[in-house]
Amino acid sequence: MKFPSPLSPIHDALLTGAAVWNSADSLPPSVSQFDASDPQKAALLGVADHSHLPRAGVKGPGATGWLAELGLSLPSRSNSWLPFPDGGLIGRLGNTEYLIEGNAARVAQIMQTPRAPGVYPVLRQDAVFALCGSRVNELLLQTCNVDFRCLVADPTQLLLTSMAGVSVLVLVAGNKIHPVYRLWCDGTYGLYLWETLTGIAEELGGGGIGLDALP
Amino acid sequence: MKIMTCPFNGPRPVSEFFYWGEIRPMPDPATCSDESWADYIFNRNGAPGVKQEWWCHIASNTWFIAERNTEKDLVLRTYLFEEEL
Amino acid sequence: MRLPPVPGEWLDRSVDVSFSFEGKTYRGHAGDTISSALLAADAGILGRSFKYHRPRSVLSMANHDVNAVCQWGDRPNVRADVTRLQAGMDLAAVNTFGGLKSDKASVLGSLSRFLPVGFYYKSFHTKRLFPMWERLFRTLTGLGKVSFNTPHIRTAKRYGFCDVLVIGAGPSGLAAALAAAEQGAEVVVVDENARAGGSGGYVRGGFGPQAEQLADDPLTRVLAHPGVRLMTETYAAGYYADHWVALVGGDVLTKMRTKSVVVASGAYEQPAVFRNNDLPGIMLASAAQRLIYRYAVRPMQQAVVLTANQDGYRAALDLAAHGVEIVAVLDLRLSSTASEPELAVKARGIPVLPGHHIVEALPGANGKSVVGAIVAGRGKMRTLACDGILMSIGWAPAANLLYQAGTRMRYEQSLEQFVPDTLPPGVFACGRVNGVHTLSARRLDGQRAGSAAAAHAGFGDARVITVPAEMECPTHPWPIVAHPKGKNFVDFDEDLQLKDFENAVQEGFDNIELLKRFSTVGMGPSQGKHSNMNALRILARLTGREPQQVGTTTARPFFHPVPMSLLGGRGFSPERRTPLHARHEALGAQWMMASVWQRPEHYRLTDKDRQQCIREEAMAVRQNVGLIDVGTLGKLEVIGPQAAELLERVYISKYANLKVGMTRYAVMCDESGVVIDDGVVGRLAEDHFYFTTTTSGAATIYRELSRLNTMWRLDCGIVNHTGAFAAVNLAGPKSRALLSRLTSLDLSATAFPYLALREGVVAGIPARLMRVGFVGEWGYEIHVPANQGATLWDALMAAGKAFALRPFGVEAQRLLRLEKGHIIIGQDTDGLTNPFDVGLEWALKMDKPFFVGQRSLHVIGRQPRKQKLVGFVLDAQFNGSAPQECHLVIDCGEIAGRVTSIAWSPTLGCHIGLAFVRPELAETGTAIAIRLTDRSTVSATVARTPFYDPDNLKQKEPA
Amino acid sequence: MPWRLLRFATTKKHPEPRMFTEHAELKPSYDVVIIGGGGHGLAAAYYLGRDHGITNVAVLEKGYIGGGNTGRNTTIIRSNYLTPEGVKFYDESVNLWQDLSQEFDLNLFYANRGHFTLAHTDSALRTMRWRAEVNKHYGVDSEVVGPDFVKRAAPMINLSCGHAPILGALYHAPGSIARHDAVAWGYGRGADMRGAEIHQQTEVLGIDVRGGKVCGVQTSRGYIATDKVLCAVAGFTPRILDMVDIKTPITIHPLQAMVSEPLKPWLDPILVSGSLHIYVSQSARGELVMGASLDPYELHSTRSTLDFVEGLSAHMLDMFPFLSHVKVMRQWAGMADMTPDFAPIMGKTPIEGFYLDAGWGTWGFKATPVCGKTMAHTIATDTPHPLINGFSLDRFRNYSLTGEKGAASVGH
Repeated sequence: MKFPSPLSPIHDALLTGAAVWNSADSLPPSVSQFDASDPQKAALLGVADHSHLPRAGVKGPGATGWLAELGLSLPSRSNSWLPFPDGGLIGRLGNTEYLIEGNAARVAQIMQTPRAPGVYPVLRQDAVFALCGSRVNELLLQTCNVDFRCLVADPTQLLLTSMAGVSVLVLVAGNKIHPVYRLWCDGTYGLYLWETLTGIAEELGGGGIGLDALP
Repeated sequence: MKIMTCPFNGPRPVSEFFYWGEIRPMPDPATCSDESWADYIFNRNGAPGVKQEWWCHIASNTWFIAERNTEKDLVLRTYLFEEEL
Repeated sequence: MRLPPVPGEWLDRSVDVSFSFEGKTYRGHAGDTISSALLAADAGILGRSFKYHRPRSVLSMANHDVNAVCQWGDRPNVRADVTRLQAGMDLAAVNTFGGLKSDKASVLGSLSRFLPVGFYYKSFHTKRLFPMWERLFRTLTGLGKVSFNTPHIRTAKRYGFCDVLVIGAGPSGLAAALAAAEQGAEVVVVDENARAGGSGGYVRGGFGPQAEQLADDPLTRVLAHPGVRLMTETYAAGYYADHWVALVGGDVLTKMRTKSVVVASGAYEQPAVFRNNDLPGIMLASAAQRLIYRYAVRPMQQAVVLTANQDGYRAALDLAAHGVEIVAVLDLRLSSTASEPELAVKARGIPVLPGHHIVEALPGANGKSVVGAIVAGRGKMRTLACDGILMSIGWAPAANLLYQAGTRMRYEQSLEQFVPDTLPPGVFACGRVNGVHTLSARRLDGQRAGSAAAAHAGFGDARVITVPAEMECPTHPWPIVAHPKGKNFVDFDEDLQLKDFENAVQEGFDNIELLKRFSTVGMGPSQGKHSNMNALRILARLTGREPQQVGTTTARPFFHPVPMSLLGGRGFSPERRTPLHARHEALGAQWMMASVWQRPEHYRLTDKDRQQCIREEAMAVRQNVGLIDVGTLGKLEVIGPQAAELLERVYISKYANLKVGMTRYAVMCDESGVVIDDGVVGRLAEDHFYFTTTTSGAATIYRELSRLNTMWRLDCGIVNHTGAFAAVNLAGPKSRALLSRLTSLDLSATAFPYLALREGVVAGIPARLMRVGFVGEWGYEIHVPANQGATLWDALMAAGKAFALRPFGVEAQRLLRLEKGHIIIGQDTDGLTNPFDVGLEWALKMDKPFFVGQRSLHVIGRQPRKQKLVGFVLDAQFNGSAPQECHLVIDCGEIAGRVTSIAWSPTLGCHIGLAFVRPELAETGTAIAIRLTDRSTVSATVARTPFYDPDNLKQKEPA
Repeated sequence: MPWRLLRFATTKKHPEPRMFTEHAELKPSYDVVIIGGGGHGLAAAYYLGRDHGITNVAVLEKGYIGGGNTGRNTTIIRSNYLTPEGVKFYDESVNLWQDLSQEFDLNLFYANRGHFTLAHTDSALRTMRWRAEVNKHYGVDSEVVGPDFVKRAAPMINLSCGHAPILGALYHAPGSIARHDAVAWGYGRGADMRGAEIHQQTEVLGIDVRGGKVCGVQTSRGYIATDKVLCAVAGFTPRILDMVDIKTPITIHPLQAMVSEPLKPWLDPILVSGSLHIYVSQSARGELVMGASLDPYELHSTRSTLDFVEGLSAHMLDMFPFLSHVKVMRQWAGMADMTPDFAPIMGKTPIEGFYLDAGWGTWGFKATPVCGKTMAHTIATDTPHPLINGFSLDRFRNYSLTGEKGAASVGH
């Protein structure tokens, strides 16, 4: 199969032969099904690649005002996030940095709008993973020294922390019964983190899954 | 593991942080003597006590100041550099 | 001998477990430990002591029977007293010579008079003979054996979180857990035993479970409470800062973060010291009780019980209730409080001898078990026949974790025990470790501690609970009997006898820490659990001080030893990969580590060796065109009105005057003037710079610039794009022709001159392009968003076929830049190199108002130079073995410098290199001598750099 | 069997006298007061008596002798340093070590094992060649060897070491280990026999300096007049120097170590890996004695951390996978007095009569004999011994650092 540009940072790990691919214009292809056992894995512990979503970043003391002028509603607290009605999200990293993800048109608008004083565009080329399943907490406990129950208690929070030795941004989506953790890391650490997380997931009865299997 | 409190990210294990060292005010390079400049460059306030130190929360690249007792390893307070100005 | 079923026993009698020990096959039951199964089978001795190889058996059944240690296949030092029996175990005692039964090294026991404490310091040290003696010692030393075939076991370490952690699930710990949970705290209780309950399960005083336990069983209530998690077979191995406790259970290390800790770890029963107190059959009373109630093993037939508290009477009742004849109970005290168990013992007609002690235990004919005891009291000596002796003379608190947490302990005279005096915030103690021994009081103490711990964690208020004082002293202050013939052991790990302590103190080791180091008391695998308290009492008496004055040694982690596989866990090794990683792999990259990255060192070709591959890659760049992945470089941006100001302050050159669309080499120094990093700064707009750092510097430079800007508060921001951009360097005379096929950018020398920076589209991808000359050819560094890096690479490789494009690795790049005379920070510089040393004066703009390192360079600039980096060449005819990097330059027999880089240049046809030399040798044309590993010297000539294209013609349009 | 042992068996009473005389009181004055009863301080007292006839000496120790870094290090002795100053200095130390057991009539278990510093990167290999060449220039036995040589000396090693394959090593044949506590006792007894007084449990509270000269020392047991004071307190150096207002670049970082349960001997050489942050040897008791790098932040305490044992165990298993079942018995820490150039600070100070022996970071134990000898010379003659010229406090004022740091990723 020939893949058009661009590609997920962990593209090489997804080339399994069994994967069913999704391809949209100008987005990295994504895996809708990893293999036939996706539902079983997802129930226990699934790791899916979400890197294909369009994404933009901006930081600096002028970022808040600049984004507001673009008509976006912003998270009011530092280290919190808001979903967009169309499924995308905006996260406030620390106090003056934002990550916008999901809607291609919105992302393109942000990337094409000229920056203003105190506004510093950030090219986001993250590896993005979604974790789900009944044993997801065990995976988190094996890789991260932060109690993620605080996220379930307050799902508007964003956590910037370290997982298996890599800096990550984490939030919890989904619901209390089926939480889905989403995490972002530098794309160049993506393969390492994917291999580490799916390796542990496999020990726990799960593994890599396609996006269709996410709850 | 020691807990360090990042002003933005809250209490976290100290392994999430990078330690730089004590804040040392730089003498004016234009007016100070060679000797006091060398003192600034090399010498340290080595005795234990409460010190103001630079720390960085790595995942968020947040630099802040920790007031820490270097004998008991007690963090008395942490704050952003700007807050001290 | 195995007893009929005992209520509450831990055995599953329906499951037989077959195993072998010392070559003989045995059967036990599921639930047995190795020791209990062997005792049930009357297997005889379980191990040999470390120094004298004396026969030993059960002492504690509580994880410090350090002489009952087995080799189990490839597992060394398996503790028989607590290791669960498993089917098919093939066990042998450790450190025997010719087997456990007839250990040849037991001859050392008869030589013990020659081997007093510290004997090895006093002899064997003739310089000539020591190596021989050392070899002998090395055959005798050590316990178990490692097997080199053991695999690397990676375990699933995990973090844990709770509000209150209770360590110990005995009566006080369970009460604490319940009290804390009832206040709403999330509680975790750990206990190292297979089942919870602690001494509540095996100290019964001859009856079934005590009435009050049955009426209100705390264990049942704990198990039923949703707020409590019970972890059995899990021990707290160490306490670390901020309530971080290492829990070891099964094959997992749990790193538990808790808001408060209740230490309910109990106490170690302590041995009495008398001659032959180590004979098999002599054990702590609690060991015998554990054997009976947990494992249904009758430890002996006829027992003498030596006691100094009501626990001993209780043990006597427990034994008597299970068919053991109690020959006598010897009470070290002249009078006692006539406790309930004591009265019960007397009521059974068991002889009680107050004011009596054991002078000596008598070994049987084979020396491998006890057959009697010589006892003394009230002026009389007599011999009692027995096949077992129970010691119940007192307790030492299991306070290791309390010490690690920073608790100050105090010697409580009325208890003859150290108890917590000042506990750190959030740390609580209850039960025996807190000096509370009576069962009902321990429960109250647990409730008190549990309630207070929950309150500390933010759940409810601490209840006021008064714990009644102990009615009797549970511990005897001097359970020690001297004997002229010795063999009265204080430390069973190290075979230390009473006289060893006397001798050590006589030699001046009269401080508890010095005594420990000289005698090695407490340094063996049990870490002093049974020996430290007696050692302290002996030292106190010998030096005429109180135990409080003597003090204790420092208790360090671990409480019990922890396997390395549990500590190591999976071993996370984060690694970064550029988006081109798979491309390199497919092309046969030979990888090399470059900080957290793997980079292609060269690309392997099947029919060529490494050196050939590297030279061909280099020649491809010189003659045609090459492509290298430089995505590992740090890639930063600084944006804002004061962006130029930031760069002015952190680099030694000027950037305020850099034109938009141009780049400039950039060197960074630290405050002391040492060169620490370099890169290229490009100006994208008046207020916008894009710049690179070295591969290894990327993360640290970004972090330090962020700190400086936090401090300087300039009106600009720094963005780290290291991972966001893929980057390649396309270099060689044909690079422009190649690139022109993929871009509509005007690549003419006037439109895109040397050192210019352009933004454009390459192969349909938005890109930043820089005309750099690191390798000395016309070339372009092309940076594109990381997710299109592979596409760019593929496009360049495809278009490059027509130009004989070759990918090249780090080694070829090193060679090419050396021909061009460019330095590599970290290879051609070291931790003390300043810009003057390496000829960077041209970049150094001392007339700027300020930059990091400037003030120091002012001072250094006035000093005489100590060294200078120069180029050198070897004679073109040279065909011997060439110098290597870091071979020394020798002048008049003295070190005059060193080679930092050297390679054979295929372009120049000779060896070229860079070297530090003393300034007087730096003149071009000077002959220098380089000494090789074999002490021969090679002559070289100082030469001008660049070696290749000195006039930089390659960057100019051919005329 | 050595005859010496017969004596133990043939006398009724233990035939060994006190190693250190007990002194009920401090004298009102001494010719030299040494602060710190570790190996360095006791060695200085010993050589002051042996080489210079100065015996009116008091060694003041806050705790017990050898209780600081002398008793906390991993006992490695070597001289394969990078700078000429370092090589000559440590080489003299190794020479002195050879004869100490006989000189003291006390077995220090000085065992020559050979020392490998493993290289996992080409840059580490380069630095090793640099060290080897400088070593050989000064007659110190060092050479760069390949992985096959390492494999022959330690056949059980996993050359691929997880992610960091061994590319070669610096082999230093004279590398040795010794029984650390006994070194303090040997020097202590030797000094005691020559008349020096060792005062344990005696804390220095102040130093009396008048007109730029030392006059006396205030202790927890009273005042002592003296015009010569040696400060040899390693991790406590900044506290003592604070009393006399001398500033140095020294910062204190904990250095941790751990030990396994005793095992039958299987590891002869001493192995060090900079990339994996390991150094390991097997002691005479059969225990693996293991250390790693300094703790990352300043701390004046000897607390232990869990991350240390976790990280070191993981790396140990990368090198020796078969140690999976081997148990770690105990961990501990010392306070390392670090300098920016990884070389010590020795010699005279701006205060007349106040001498400094500090900046020992992670390399102090191996230097014990030569430190004692050169500091004794420096004190006796009020002139720095030639071997310590490169280590003066002045070098930081003059930007003339010694550059030992270039070689030391793990400095042990």
